[in-house]
Amino acid sequence: MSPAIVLLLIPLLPLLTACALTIAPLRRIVLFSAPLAAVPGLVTALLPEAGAPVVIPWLVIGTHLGVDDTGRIFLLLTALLWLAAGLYAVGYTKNSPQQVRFWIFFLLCMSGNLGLTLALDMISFYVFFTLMNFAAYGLIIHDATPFALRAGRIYLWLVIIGEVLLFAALLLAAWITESMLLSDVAGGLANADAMPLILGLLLVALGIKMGVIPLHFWLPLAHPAAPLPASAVLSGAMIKAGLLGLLRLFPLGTATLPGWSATLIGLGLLMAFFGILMGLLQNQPKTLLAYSSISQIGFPLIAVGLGLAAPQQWHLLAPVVGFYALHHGLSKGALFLGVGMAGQLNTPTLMRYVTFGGLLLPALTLAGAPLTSGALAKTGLKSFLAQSPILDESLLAILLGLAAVGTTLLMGRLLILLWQQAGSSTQAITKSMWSGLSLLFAAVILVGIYPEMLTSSAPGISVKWFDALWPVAGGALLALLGRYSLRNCVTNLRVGDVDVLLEALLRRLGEIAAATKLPPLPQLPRAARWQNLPLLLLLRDTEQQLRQLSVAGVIFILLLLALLLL
Amino acid sequence: MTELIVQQQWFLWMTLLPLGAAVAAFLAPRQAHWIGLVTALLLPLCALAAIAAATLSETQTITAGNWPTPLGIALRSDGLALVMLAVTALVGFIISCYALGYFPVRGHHQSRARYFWPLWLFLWGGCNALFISGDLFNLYVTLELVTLASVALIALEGGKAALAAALRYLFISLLGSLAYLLGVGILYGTYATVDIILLGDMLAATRLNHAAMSLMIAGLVLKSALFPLHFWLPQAHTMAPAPVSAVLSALVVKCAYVILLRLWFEVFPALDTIAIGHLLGLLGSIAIIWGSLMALRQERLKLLIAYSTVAQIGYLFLVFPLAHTETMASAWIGGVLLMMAHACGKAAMFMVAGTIHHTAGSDRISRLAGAGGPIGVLVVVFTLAAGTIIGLPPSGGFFAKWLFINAALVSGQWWYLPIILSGTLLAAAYIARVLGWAFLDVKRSSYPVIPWMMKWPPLVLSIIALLFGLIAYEPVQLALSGAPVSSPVLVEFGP
Amino acid sequence: MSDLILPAILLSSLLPGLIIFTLPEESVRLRTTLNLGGAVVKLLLVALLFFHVAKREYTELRLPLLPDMELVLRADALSLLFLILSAFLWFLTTIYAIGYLEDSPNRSRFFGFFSLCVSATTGIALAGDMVTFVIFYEALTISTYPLVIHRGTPAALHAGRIYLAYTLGGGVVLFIATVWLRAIAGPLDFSPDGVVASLDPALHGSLTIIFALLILSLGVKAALVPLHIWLPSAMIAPAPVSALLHAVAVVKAGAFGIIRVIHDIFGIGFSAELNLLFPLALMAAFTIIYGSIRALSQNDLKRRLAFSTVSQVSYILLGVAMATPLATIGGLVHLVHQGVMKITLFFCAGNLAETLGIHKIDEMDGVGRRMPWTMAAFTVAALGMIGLPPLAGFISKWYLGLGGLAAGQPWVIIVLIGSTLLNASYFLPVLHRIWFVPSRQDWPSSTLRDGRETTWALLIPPLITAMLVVMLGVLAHSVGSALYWVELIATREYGP
Amino acid sequence: MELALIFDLILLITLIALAWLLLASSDIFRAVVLFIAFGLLLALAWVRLGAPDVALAEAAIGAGITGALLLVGLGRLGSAEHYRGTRTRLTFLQRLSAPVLIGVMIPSISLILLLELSLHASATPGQQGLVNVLLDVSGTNHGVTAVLMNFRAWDTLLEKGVLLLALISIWSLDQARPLFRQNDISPQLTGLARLLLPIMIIVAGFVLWQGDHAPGGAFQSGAILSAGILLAILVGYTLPTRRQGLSLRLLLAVGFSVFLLVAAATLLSSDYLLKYPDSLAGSLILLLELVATASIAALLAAAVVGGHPPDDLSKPVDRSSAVNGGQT
Amino acid sequence: MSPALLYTGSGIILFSIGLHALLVHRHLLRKILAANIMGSGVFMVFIAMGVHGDSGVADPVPQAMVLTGIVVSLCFTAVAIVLAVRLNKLTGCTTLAVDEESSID
Repeated sequence: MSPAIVLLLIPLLPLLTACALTIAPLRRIVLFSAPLAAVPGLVTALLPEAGAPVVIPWLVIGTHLGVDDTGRIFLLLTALLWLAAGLYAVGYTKNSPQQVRFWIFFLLCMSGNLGLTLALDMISFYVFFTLMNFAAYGLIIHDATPFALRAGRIYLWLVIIGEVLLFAALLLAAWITESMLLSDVAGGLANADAMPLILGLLLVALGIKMGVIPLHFWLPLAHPAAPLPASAVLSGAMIKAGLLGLLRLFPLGTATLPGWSATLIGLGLLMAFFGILMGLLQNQPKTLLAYSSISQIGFPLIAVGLGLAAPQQWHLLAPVVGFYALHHGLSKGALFLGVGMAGQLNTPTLMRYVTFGGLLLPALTLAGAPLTSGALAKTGLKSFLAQSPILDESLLAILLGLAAVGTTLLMGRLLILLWQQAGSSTQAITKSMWSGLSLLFAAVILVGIYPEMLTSSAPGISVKWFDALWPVAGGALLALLGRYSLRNCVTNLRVGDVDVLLEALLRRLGEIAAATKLPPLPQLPRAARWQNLPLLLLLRDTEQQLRQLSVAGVIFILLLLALLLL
Repeated sequence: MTELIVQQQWFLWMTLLPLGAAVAAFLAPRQAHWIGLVTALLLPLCALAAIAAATLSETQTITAGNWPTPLGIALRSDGLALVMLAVTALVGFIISCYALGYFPVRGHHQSRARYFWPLWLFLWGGCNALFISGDLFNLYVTLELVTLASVALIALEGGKAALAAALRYLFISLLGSLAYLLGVGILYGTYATVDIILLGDMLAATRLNHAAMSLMIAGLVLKSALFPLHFWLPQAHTMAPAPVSAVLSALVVKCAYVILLRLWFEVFPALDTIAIGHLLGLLGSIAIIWGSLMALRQERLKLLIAYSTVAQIGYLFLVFPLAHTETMASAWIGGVLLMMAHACGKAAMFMVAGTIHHTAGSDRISRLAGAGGPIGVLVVVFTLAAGTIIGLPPSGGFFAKWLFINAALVSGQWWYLPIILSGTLLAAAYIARVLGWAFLDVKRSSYPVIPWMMKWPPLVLSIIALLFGLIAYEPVQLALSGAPVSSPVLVEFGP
Repeated sequence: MSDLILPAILLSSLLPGLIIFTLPEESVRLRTTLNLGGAVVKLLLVALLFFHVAKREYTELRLPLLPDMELVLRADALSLLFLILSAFLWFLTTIYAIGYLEDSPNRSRFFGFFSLCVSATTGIALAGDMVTFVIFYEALTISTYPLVIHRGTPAALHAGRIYLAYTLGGGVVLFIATVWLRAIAGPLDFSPDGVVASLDPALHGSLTIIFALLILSLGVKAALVPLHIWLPSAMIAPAPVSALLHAVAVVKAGAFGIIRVIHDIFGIGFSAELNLLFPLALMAAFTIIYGSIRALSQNDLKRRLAFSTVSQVSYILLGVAMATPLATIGGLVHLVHQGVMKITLFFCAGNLAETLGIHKIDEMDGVGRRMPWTMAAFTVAALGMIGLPPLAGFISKWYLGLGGLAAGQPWVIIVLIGSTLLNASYFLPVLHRIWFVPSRQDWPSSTLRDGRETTWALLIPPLITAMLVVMLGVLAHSVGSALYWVELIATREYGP
Repeated sequence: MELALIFDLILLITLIALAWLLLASSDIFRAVVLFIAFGLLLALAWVRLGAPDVALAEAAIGAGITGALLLVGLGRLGSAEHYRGTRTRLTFLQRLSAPVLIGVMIPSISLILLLELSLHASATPGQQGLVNVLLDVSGTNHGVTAVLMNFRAWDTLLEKGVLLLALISIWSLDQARPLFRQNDISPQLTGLARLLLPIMIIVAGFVLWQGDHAPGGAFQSGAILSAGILLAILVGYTLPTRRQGLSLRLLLAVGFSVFLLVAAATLLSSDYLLKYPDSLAGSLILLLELVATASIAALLAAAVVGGHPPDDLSKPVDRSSAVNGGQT
Repeated sequence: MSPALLYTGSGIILFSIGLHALLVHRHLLRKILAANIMGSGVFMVFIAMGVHGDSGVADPVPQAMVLTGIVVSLCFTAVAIVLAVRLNKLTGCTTLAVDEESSID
């Protein structure tokens, strides 16, 4: 097998599986084995020598695929998460009436997400990005509840806007750099006049995916609306697609852009705290998790911002960002699946306690407790804070610590909510669901303990215990102290935020569109039909007179006279 | 073989043959249709031979009895004559085939069939004699031959309306040809010859000549039904039996026009005719609009087609104002081309109308509703033929209009453009009206049986009409040989 | 031999058409054989021609029409692009139409005119000079009219009148402009450098007017706003006609004509020199946006598609008017891509109408369950229309965007973005209805033996074209794809 | 000279007055009679103009046969101006047309023409010189006959065609009906006819023969003969039914047919239409004149009778009323 | 004023009178008469213009033409009369019906 075919197989296998689903006789077998479509990706990510770049010139307008260092870590995350979510989904959708439809979208989305990590040129990046985004719509509205439909609508709008802006950005980038390769963009953009425009477009387009404020509002709508396995990948893997885009397209390591750096750091901080605050106000575990995602994505954004300020250090910072993505993705995926699981454990059995115990692990990881990958990631990030063009290093460190406190609090509230709502679902738990959850738990532990095994690019950072511990401990303490208020805090805060405003705007736009329907032309009354036009009637009468020989004679003679005289 | 072709004066045979056949058909009425068909088969062959002979030999003019021209009658096989002979042969052949189906040999229309053939053959011979004639008085005789045969053919339908139309046509023709003859008389009195070529050489721009020309033009304008003297045409063409309508619209109207062309370009070029040209152009323009508008509001198919002829005649008269020095050939060829194209198209249309009248009992356009089956074929024929009337490419009408517009542009007479264009659009409108009815979704229980001969020959003709532009090169080249015009056909703006 | 290919291609649809006219209604088998036989023969001939042209063996046929005027048939790369499109889509549409019109009246008439229509389109593709182009262009106008009014309802007749009024009005203007141009510039053979560039500068005023007349008249068929009125009303025609009308024949003929005028009569450089292209680009841009906005408010599926066509066809013009190699590539490739996508959409709309009697968008709820394959094809095509990668529509937009940048007119990107957003907002709700909204009514279940959603003849063509939509995008850079071919054309036009 | 001019003036004024009178007269019968008189006077004018051939033809054809035709027609039509249904109100244009015609336009046209003609000083010699030169080879000794039968024989051939065509047209329109009621025939008339008929035949023959060197010829002779035939019909002669078929048609067509045959033969032999071989010219012309006379006589008579003979092809009609004439 | 011119002028006048009558009168026979008078006028112009000078030798060519013309107009007269009779038999009219259009179908 040539490397090209191997690489193509990663996104193609889910696609082919989806196609196979449309063939009725194959459906049973395919449904069962569908999660395995992510396996080639996982294998490629784990084999260090696999995934050398290939060029496939005939595909679309020249396709470059390959697994580089950044790509490998994202591929690992993506494949792992989709595999786990897929396994979970096998059980989750077992008796669903729309099972096939779900799986088709699930697989399409998987294909897009996996392919995205492999893309080394703009077009294929855009192709897979689009595939993923649109397929996700099918997942979000899968349950067809009004809430899901609304979430889907808003999601779709933002996706389309993101698509066209990305399209514009890529177009400009391709025009300026005269290359389709993503690796050329960063260098090519450095000195271009249009760079601010392109970066702005990219930030908006990718920011939508990442939930950058103020484009975040679809996240708390869409993530809860989707079925659980879908939420897991949405929050764990797909949200990282935007991050990957930033890493691929921003002139990281080539240009010093203090302004952009400041913007990104500021945004990152804002997201980190905003997510926590909003999350604390939720009473739905999935919504809470979605806000947590917004909060968590703030950190890599800060890292990117730091990278823009210090290009010379980017080669050190990049693995940290990747590792952060991996860590968050796995933990968030595990939490989402666990949320589903917890909801189904309706009796306080041993299983329930084990599960909650297990859930504590990703929760702590997210909070950045020592010994977890979270601590590794955050420590890695903190070592670069000195590069920030705004705010002092120490202040930033404190802010990060405060964020960790908040995260811990948030996790606390999550667990409390889960405990309260346990048993709300009646769906049976199958083995495959357990296997999916276990896979993620295992991965979370493994990444924390032995990052080098999973990814060659894991940062070799030694965690300072105190730095990692105080926020978690503080947070846990706070949670314990305030568990009453955490249990009963305001829950009716409007879920989305910007979307309310936006929907009103859209409705108005719709009215305008409807108004463009011009009124139909008035129909002529029957009497005014063309046959009865005065002119034609006159013609008819005149014609009848012309037919009189005497009249005709006059005309003849008149003509003769005219001819004679002319 | 070549010798044989060159040696015979085929274009003369083309007049003798139908005349002889007419006598034979008169003598043997039971065999009339066979005689007619054989003649119709032979004449296109003769036409081909005549064209071949003409291209091979130099001489284009001979005189009857080989008497020198002031005395003898010049008979010409120049381009115009040959082209008209050929078109007449083609259209005549198709019409003959059609008539075979239209006038059944047995049945109660027997007596009509019996007289149709000799009359039609006389008409054919008369047309051919007219086209080759190079002598003004001989033109008068041939024109009268054609007219008389037409009158009888119109009256053949036998109804009172047909008789009235025939009678009206007769009077109009008399008026026209007497005016023409008066002009000929004055010319003969002045120059002692009626030979076209001699006259063309001798004629000076005197007032008397102008008067003679006016009389002749007025007479011929009346006979070729230019607005506002078109009043007789719709009735005459509508009341006649279908093959006759076809003949009248396709050929007979053209006879007077051919004489006009010969007069304008060959006899009177010395005269100052610009003002008259503009007058004719003006009338032609009105005819285009008027005829089209009238066609638009007709309820009967045949009347619609007849008014369409009125409009098309209007186009023919645009030749006269458009034929300036540099655009002479453009306009002239345009006129000739339009004559040919219109002959084919209009004949096919009238045959369709006749078939519908024949089978449905009426040619009201509304009777076409839900046309399908065999009627559908008729609609197709109609549509194809209408292409040339509208001036759609690749019909001859298209190229004729091309040449007219070209001439109008180059000679700076912009005002003819909107006329030609609106004529085109109006034509499309009235044709579309017919098609609209034909396409109307009405369920029919049964369709009439249409004789073979009434279905396919018109189809052939309509296809020829539509594709005429593609084969127009040879006819145009032929027409240009010995033509009174020699400037380039497609003119460009001078430097 | 190669001289005969060109007329043979024309005759391969003309002759069957003429024979079909004469067939009685009952002889289904013979008619079908003729139809498909003609289509297959044409495809084969076109393929043969393709190899000739690919080897840069251009064939030409000249037939004298008048002294100094010739009918010129010539196969160059551009004509082949259009030719392949029309031959292939005709083949599919024929199959589709056979299925669609099963047991309906007046089929001989329909297929006769259908074949004439395609012959005319073929002629437009092969026209080697302006005169020939005009000839076939007008022939197309008139041969399409009977198809538009085929249903014979008063509404259809009304639409036919509108169609005829617009297109013939455009036709006569085209006619005049051509005659005028011929009188100024002499023979009008299409040539890569144009034929008027070398004329006396004193004539530039006239040339500008002629250019405007040509663009306006051709713009009627290309549905440039405000000359587009006929197009949405012509959707009353049977689905195969709409399909061909919107995808290949009429609309494309106009666009193709504009391409010919700009590239091969005036020449890109000269057009740009006279500042003729910018207004055209503006008109095209306006049409793109306007058509999309109008499409938003249509509830009739075919009407919405029609307005979509109004919008999409102007992409082609926009690309051509940018006058840069990349934009030209974008415009030309959209000629093909839009054709394939739009024909798929119309096929699917026809399937809905024919099988379930659905005409309105609000009747389409959940129809994806009843007709999954048809709707899958619809979805692919609609997404392609929006311009989602890697479907065909994306390729066009990508090159258009690049071309706009190359031309120094970045506003094009805004137009593209706006149009994409609008496209999405009138297509995505439809897709949503199809797949995610539960059906409100019970459709008659399939009467076919194996429970297929509809007959093969109706199903296969949209599936093939939908596949093509994907392939044209995914395999855009492969040898023989539309993009590949268009790049060859652009190289010829602009030099390597 | 003076006297001649005065005579001419009187003649012309009479002619014009007659024309005006006959056209304006309220009684159509009177108009027809006046028309016959007009024709005879016109013949006189032709003589004055040095055209005795035309004079003869005018008298025989213009006045004679046309007169007969008109009278027969009048008998069948009636003289009143009948309208079907109500008379439509005249439109403004119509009411205006007559006075405009009379008062303004026709006079002005006449005036213009007269003016142009009077200004035109004719100096062109006619073709009489040429005709006289070529008379020797024409096969006849009379100029007009030479022109008719040789120099412009093509015209004459076509004109014979017109004549035959007219008859076919008439036959296609109507079936023959009796000229007058059978019982109107008086014995006196029968006697007169018996006396006149042979004379007419002789006169006709003479006129025909004379045409070779003096005014006269086929037309004139044929017209006289046809008058004879009509006379015979008037007194009740009928053509036997068995002669009403092919033989009658042959008789009617023979003149034109022979002319055509001669034309074809000359075209075949000499490549020129109607170029008679020098040696045969005289006899050929004689032959043509003979058959033409026969045909013309029959044609003119049949035209006056006005309709085709009853035959098995058409609807059966009352046999006894079917009268047709033609004997030589 | 030469006799030839006199006759020519008279011919024109006869032509005009005939023309007028042809157009103004309604009775078909009158129209036929009028046409004949017109014809006579034309023939007179023909012959009179052929008389050149005072030689008195008439040109035979116009004479022959006029002879032909007379026969042709006779033919028209004959056909016209039969047509008129036939029309009269069908409609009872001796004029051309004005309102033909209403009779059409």
